[in-house]
Amino acid sequence: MTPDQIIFLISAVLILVSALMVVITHNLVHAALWLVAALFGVAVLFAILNASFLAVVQVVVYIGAIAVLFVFAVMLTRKELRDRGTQTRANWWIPALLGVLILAGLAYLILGQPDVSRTAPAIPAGVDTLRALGTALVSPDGYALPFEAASVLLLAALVGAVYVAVGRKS
Amino acid sequence: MNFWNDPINFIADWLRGLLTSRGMTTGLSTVILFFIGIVVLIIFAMMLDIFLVWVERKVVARFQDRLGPNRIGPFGLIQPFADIIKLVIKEDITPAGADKLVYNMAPVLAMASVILLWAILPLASKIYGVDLNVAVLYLVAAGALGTLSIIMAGWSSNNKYALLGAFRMVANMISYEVPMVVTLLIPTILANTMSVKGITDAQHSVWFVILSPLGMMIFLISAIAELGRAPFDLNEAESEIVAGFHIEYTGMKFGLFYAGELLHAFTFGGFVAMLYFGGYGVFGLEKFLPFLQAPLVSALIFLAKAMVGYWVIMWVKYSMPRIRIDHLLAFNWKFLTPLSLVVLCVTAIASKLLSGSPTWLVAMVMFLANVVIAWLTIEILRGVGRRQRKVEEHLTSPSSPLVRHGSE
Amino acid sequence: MEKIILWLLPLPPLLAFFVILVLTNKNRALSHGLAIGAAGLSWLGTMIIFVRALGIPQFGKNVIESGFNWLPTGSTWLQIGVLLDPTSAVTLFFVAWTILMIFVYSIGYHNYGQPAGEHDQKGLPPGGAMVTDEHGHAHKVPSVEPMYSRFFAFICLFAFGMYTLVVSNNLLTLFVGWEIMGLCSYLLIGFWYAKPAARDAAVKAFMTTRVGDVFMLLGIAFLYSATGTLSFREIFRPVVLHVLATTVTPFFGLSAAGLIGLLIFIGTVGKSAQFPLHVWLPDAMEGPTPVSAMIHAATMVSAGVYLVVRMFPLITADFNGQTLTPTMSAIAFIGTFTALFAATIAVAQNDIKKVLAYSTISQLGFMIAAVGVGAYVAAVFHLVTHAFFKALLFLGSGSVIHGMQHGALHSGDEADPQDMFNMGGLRRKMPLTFWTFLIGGFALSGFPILTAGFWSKDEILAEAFGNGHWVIFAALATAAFLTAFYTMRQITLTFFGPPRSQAAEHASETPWTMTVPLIVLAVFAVGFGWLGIPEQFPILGGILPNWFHAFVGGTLQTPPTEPLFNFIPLLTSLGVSLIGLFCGWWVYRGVRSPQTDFLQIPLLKNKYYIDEIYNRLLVKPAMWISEQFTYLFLDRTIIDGLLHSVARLALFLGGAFRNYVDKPVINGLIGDGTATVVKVSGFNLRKIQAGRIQYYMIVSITVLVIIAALLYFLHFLLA
Amino acid sequence: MSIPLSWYLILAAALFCIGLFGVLSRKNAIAILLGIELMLNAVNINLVAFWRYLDPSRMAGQVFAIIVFATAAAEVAVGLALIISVYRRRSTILADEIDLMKW
Repeated sequence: MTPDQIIFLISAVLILVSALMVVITHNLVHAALWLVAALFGVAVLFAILNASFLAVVQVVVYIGAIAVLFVFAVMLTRKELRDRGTQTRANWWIPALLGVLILAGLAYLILGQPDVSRTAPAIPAGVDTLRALGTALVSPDGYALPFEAASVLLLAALVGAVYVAVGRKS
Repeated sequence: MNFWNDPINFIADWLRGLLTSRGMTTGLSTVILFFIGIVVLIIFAMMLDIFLVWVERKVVARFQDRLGPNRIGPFGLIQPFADIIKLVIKEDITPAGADKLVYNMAPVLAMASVILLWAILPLASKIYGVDLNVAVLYLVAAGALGTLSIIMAGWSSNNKYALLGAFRMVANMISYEVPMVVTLLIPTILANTMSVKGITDAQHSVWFVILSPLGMMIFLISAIAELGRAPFDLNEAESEIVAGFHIEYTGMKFGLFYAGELLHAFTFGGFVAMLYFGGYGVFGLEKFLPFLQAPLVSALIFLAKAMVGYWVIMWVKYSMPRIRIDHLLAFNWKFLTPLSLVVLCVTAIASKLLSGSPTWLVAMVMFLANVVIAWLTIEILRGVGRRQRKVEEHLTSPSSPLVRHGSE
Repeated sequence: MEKIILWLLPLPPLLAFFVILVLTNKNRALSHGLAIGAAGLSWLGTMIIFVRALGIPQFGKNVIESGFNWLPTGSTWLQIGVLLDPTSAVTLFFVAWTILMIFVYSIGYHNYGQPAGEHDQKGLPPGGAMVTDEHGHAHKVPSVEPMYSRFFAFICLFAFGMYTLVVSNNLLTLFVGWEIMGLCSYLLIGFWYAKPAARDAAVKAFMTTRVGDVFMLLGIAFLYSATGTLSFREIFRPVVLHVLATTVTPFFGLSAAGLIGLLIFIGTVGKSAQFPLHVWLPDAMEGPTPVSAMIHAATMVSAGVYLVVRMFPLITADFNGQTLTPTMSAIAFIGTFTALFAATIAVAQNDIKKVLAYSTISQLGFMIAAVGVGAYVAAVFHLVTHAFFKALLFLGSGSVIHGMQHGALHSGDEADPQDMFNMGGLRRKMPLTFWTFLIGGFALSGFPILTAGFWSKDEILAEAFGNGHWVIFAALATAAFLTAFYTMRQITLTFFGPPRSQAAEHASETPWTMTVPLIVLAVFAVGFGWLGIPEQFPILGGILPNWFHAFVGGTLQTPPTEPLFNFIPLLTSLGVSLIGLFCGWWVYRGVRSPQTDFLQIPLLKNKYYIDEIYNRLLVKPAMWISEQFTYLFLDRTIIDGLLHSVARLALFLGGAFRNYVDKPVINGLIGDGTATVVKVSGFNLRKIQAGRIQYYMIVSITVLVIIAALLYFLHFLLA
Repeated sequence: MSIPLSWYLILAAALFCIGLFGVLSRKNAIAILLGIELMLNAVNINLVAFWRYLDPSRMAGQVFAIIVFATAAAEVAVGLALIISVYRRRSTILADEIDLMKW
């Protein structure tokens, strides 16, 4: 057990437990807060994976923006916060079974791949991944078009969300 | 390497030697050293915080023509400790309807979001927590945690004032995050890096406040809004919602919020100093006076600059009235955000076009560009104001149908 | 740095176009401020880059070029980019100056600051407004153009097209700019669209230039298929040129280079109004005068010449230096013929702008002829000087017309303000306009030594003479004589003698926004020629170095040598211009009305009846075919007849089907039967349609899992 | 980096299945969105892990992760707007009660 692995396992447990709490807790606000915890764990994983930019963006975007949005939405639809008994559907065992089946299938497939327990190669010396990422995002030979498309998507979503949520003024 | 030139590594090496000589593995000792470093940093920040309580109380007193704490200790310096004792021995209340876990976690998270910032604050060229290559974004990320803590506090208190305060605060913080991020990008562009040390070092010859005075002002304003201090302190507007999101908190939990706010303000003073006022540098004087490069001296310089920033924030807080919530949001979305985007665009284009030019030329052109933007902004504002006044005059003039109708 | 500026040059006018169109349409001051600001930005960029280019040693070899892959075409890319070499640099120089000046001029021309006319409406020229001064007298004064902002939007778009064309490093974006300018030309000629003449002229210009453009596109397509690239510097590599020159095509025995050159040249014929596609340019004078100056004198029609100049290496690819290739002969012939032909028409025109229009056609013919005889530098030189002095002349004529209109409004005179026989004596009324017009006119006539026109025209004549093309030389000399003649005729009729109408009596000088551009352009009309004085010219040669020749000549792979100095062309050009000017003044000093003008020959007056011939030969037959043949015979008789019989047949068959197939089989069995089946099954299956999203998802994911599992096992079982 | 790639993949698969379970089993529409977020994060873990383990010099994985961030933000904004709109009209956000599309 190296320190890396210890940190990974700790965050993996954090992620999985929080994720489970997200899907089974009765209180929606708690679910949203558990989601924050799970996403924070994912940010830690990104940091372990040397993707520092993604780690920080994960915190800014997911925790800072999306989670806040969730909490807001939960609060705006406040009537639903009263606990009406279970928040899970009656036939919850079918999804559970499906989940377990898919997990088993995926695990079987993953572990059956050759060289799946490889370890990460060293990042080539002199490569500044942050700079490389920035260049890749804006250079025409890289991903400038998807990047721009994503920005257009965000704008469209922004306008659409405002339009849908504001509603008609009588 | 000696203590004078590199105190942190000097102590660290000594401790590492101490630990490994007792048969500990290098890995474990490194982990332990990191923990010690973190604890020391936090303790330093908290001690500073206690001092800040005194500073804040003293300064507010002077602004209000009072003396401030002056009974306990010289100049009242021991007063904060008395405050702490008072807070600690108060009854610790958790309201009956509150969501206990969330309620108790919120103040901790609030404090943590501030302490997290200290990890990237470069006190001197050799005294800093980490030199992240995404430090500028990290600053925003820590702010996001602060937002979260306020939501948690407001929601879990099960109090409508707390919830209202939280809503206001979150609207405020999310809105002002936009100009703040934009103005954070200005030093990033100018220094070509997001690392705080890189940004500090890039200001050796000329501080970024010269290159982008508007950027500095916008950053300062949005930082004050981000802190939720006057004139943006709607979250705790006592005349409307009593105390806002921390209405139900007592004792040390309240103390954490309070201390967190003070330390946050000081930290942002530090960030203003670091991003726009050359950090621990002194006009490039350190080239001629080597003793200024000594880490402890430059740390003092940095803290002094941060204190100046903190003082400006206090100055604003104690001399401005609170503004209305719709004005607050309109000010951000209709004025600050467009202006910051314009400044960013101009800075980006100018720095690209002028890359390779001598420093004095860059500084002059950038400064003039900022002056021109400021002038244009003032002109536009004047035009808008004139139009609004005309509309108002029309509405209130005796010939207006509204007025006539009202008088009948 | 230079590359970035070069990329950015066309953008300000485009942005201004959109902003004016979308946002500031209502605000005149903001609109023209934006337009001029944009033109000024582009001008500034041009000047910066021009000065920087001057500082580059051996600029013809070390050009500024930048490009990127734009459109994937199979395995290769279509590249677009920008290029600045000496030729485009000098072109850019005059384009920037003339565009900026004409933008400024347009403010005054469209009566900015004047009240709106009571009866003005969109699509018609402003008709004047009544104002009452402080004494209570009512005056009629010029009124502001109703579509003021739209005009500036259009010329901004035009400027974008022109800049794009000049900075392009390939035929593709050049063609884009070319067509944008064609569109703008159409829009601006028909700017006063409620005037039938303007509307018809716009359509005519658009259709006529389209003829040329089609051939040009063919040429570009051929070039692309032959070389796989459209970038100039790719095409002009000696290897590529050699291949093109040695490829034989099935058309008239031309080489590929010759054929492509000819096809592209036809585009020039359309754009630069060369015979036989010249007919649109005189009619285009229906547009506002700044448009005539900018589009139809200085920039767009010059773009045609610019194109052949650009393609010069291709056109001369199989030129051995002595005998002209068929393509070059065709170009030289068309140019020379047009120069002479248009000059003869110009002497009999009475409309001040029509004279200038034919003069433009004639001068463009000079340049084309120069390219045709291989005189690269002379063509570029005349292109630049002509742009300056012809823009000056057009703006001057606009100023004259404007002054006349002012006088007409003031005095209530209904006389045509563009007819030169209604003018006279304007020398005293509009001194600034007179002097600048005189400078422009002398430059056009090639007044010796002083003016730019002399040096450039002399160079063309010298090249034609030096290379031994006697006929061309003689024809061009005659054309030059006619040029001087009709120019002086115009000046005499317009400015000298007594006023011949009330309007001319009350004409007044135009505002500073119109006169300042005149002065600036006059400076260039005189001064620019001194940059290209031949080295061997007696006395003057060598005082100033022949900078222009060295600079522009460097564009070519092998810089051309100056022609040997000879006194015959020099004396010829001296003689024709001085004698022509003198004759023009002598003959017309006493002419007062068209009746006493002996040159009002119907043949010339009616432009050799070319419009009528085209009408008879092309328009009428086309109308006849569409009416008689296509509509009455083909459409009504054959196609409709067929359709009707098919319809009758279908009706019969339909009835049969209905009674014997449809009713019993389809309705009874299939129709009702299907419905019953659907109804029964739907009734039983509707329970699946729960309307609950998660239910659907569970079902689909279950199926997905099953299919995945099946596929996986089948894959392994079968493999 | 001594962590085997398979650990990440298994973790991501587990996170994905938990999210899927949430999407399929929760009544509340907002809770369903929470589940979707978990699934998207599982995808991101995979993308970044593959980037790091296969070829760190090509940035495709990180770029995709960023696009997923943007998409997730857009999806949440629109999704929540829809939920609020639905809540305003029908005053419910239980997915089972939003069933106008049934027979």
